[in-house]
Amino acid sequence: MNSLIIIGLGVIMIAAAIFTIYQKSIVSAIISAGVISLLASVIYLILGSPDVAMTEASIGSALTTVVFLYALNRMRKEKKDDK
Amino acid sequence: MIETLILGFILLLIGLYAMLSQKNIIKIILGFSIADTGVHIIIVSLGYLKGRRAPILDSAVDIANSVKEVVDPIPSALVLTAIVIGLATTALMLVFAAELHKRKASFSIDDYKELKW
Amino acid sequence: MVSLIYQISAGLIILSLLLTLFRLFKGPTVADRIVALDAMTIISISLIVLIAHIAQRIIYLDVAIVYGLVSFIGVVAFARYLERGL
Amino acid sequence: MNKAKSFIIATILLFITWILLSGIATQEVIFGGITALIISLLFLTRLTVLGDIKFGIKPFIFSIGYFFLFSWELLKSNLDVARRVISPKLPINPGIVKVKTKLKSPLGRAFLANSITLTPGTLTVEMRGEYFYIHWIDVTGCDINCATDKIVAKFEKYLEVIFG
Amino acid sequence: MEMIFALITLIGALFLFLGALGLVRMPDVYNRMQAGTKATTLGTILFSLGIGLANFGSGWCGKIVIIILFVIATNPVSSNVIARAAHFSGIKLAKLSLKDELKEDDEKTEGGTL
Amino acid sequence: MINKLLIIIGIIGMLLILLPILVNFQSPTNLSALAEEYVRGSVNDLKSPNVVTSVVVTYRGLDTLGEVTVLFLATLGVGFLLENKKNKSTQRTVSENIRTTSSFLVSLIMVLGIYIFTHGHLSPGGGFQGGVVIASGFLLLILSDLDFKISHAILRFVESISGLVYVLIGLIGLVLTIGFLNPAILPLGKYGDLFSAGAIPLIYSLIGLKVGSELTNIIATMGSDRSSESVVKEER
Repeated sequence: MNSLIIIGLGVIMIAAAIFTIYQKSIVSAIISAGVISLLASVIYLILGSPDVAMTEASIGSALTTVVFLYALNRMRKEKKDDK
Repeated sequence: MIETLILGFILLLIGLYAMLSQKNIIKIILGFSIADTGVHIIIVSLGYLKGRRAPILDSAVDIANSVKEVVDPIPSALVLTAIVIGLATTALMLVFAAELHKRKASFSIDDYKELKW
Repeated sequence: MVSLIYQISAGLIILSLLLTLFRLFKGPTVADRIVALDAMTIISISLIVLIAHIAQRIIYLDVAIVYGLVSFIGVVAFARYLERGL
Repeated sequence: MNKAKSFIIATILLFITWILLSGIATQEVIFGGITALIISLLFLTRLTVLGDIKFGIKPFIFSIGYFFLFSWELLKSNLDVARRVISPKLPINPGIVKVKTKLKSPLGRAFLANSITLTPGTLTVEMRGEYFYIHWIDVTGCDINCATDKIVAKFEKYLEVIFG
Repeated sequence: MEMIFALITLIGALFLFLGALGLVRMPDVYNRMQAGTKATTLGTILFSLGIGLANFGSGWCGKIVIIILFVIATNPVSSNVIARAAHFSGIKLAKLSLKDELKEDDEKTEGGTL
Repeated sequence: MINKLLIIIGIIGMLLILLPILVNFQSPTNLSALAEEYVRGSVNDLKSPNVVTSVVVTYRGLDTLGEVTVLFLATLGVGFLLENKKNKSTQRTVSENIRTTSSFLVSLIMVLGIYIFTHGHLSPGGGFQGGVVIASGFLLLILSDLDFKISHAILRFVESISGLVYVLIGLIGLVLTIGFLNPAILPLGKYGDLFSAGAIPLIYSLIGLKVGSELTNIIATMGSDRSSESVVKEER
């Protein structure tokens, strides 16, 4: 059963990674990069290290994406000021 | 486990390819974070032992025989801190990107060729 | 028999993750993708609970709690970015 | 007064959460819980929110009734979603309608909005003063009063007694 | 007895699948949100409930209760926030929609948004 | 063209480096001698059920101190590089629903964070995870409340005090027992209790406070160009 879950999640993660590279819109790329780290935490859980899973869940899903969004937000505001 | 090892390698290669081929700075940083995740998966799956359980010895685990029951705790401990450091370095890189964007109002790495700023 | 039912549940969950991933790829607007991400986190919580049951460890449930609460904050941040309120 | 009441309710709720998280209630867990509460209660910024809850016999009975109504509506809404999703023709005619509410307390309004989101075919989009804007999957072409009757009234009856 | 709990879990997984299917089939973002929020909420509740009952006692129930309460509290809020942001950022309703009173009111009061 | 060729060569080179690990990989059947020592020591000498925690806090404690220092330097870099000009910006008001919900949810998140780093030796989690959860709580406050301001002075105070006490506990271990950061300076207690495993809960709580305040600092710095006075709220 575990290898079934791992193969399913692995396919999803690789697809999301390729989507991240070839997506034109940056926000969509950030969303699919968030999917990668969300599912990575489930894989850590199957591999028997819940500590790492908890770290990846809390950091990958919220803080990393938020840091990216804040940086994008700053750049967006500058663009608006120039106009 | 061999499946997760292959998954980690593929993620690492995809991240590396993104870092080398993309022109957009944000995309490069995203590629870095994907490669980071790949490396972490590789390290954790090298410490996995088949049929064993998480290294937290509560009532669900036979404590007297714990050496035969749990997976390797050392890779977990290494990856744990590496993830937090990864967040801090990502934030630092993004701040650099924001500062670069302030100079030339461009995301493309091709516009920054002067090697000084 | 019981374990077969759990395997079917795991298969259904993986299938629904694939469907939400399809919406995440196709979604014409950013809001569609955020909705897909939200659904994906909720579905993964169930997957974590199932893994905890298979491994018979209570401690895995802590991960599910943190996962749920923190991913909620991520979704809120995306929405605030979308409505220019960040 | 309101603030003190809210503080007491928050303390009790958070303490129950702590005990549920720890799993056991030994002496030192309780001691640690009190320390954690003192730190975390500093972050309750708008303390008056929880003070809207009323106590007494009638609100207690009504909250039990609300629980059963909510569970029933949740089940019904899922069957509704299942029916719509499975049927090959997608029988929907959606739209955003405006409804009116009498509730004043912030907690009651939040409960109302979330209950509306989880009931058959409706989704709260925006709350502005006494009007709620609701995305309805099955607009039947009636005006604001009949939409209010159909969507809001059943919950409002209970929430008005519980939260005021 | 274990059979019944496993069946509850299976029904939960079925609802999760229906929610994902609705996410794919519905025509615009608001309808997708409706299917996604409701079905995944009840699906997660039933799923966790089934597994919590299968391991009754021994500390599982407290944590399962906390998970269920968190899901009920946060899921509608997040979908409300996304719906508001989507409407504000100008995503139109699907073609077959009948009316949009929020947009009418916005145009009446302000004449264009931010 | 030459660019693409170089990229392909780089990828293939990486693949060639990695391939031997993959081909020669065989799943190990036993723990290494070091890991066995850690697992036994965690049960017998430290009385801490979570082996990962005892590796992070005690056996590799010096490394953890270094990691926290790196985090501190990154925070310093973020604060140093971002200049905050106070530009006037228009901002959307927060939805009423999330404002009401988050006012209670924030203290729930704080309780969860404190649970995670005080139970670091009993269940998964610990200082790093708890600190991140606490920073997420502050993030929710920032997102849901436009008037909320974080005092950077308090953050700096908490951060430096917890760092100082952390190093001090390590030095006390050097004086009283045999090693730096040895948790045996406090009584070890009964296996599986909340107050057991010597100084491990105390050290992990300090790490949690330090990491939490540092990450909150990063978030607050990156989001702080919505300046306090000049925000024009869009009332509608």
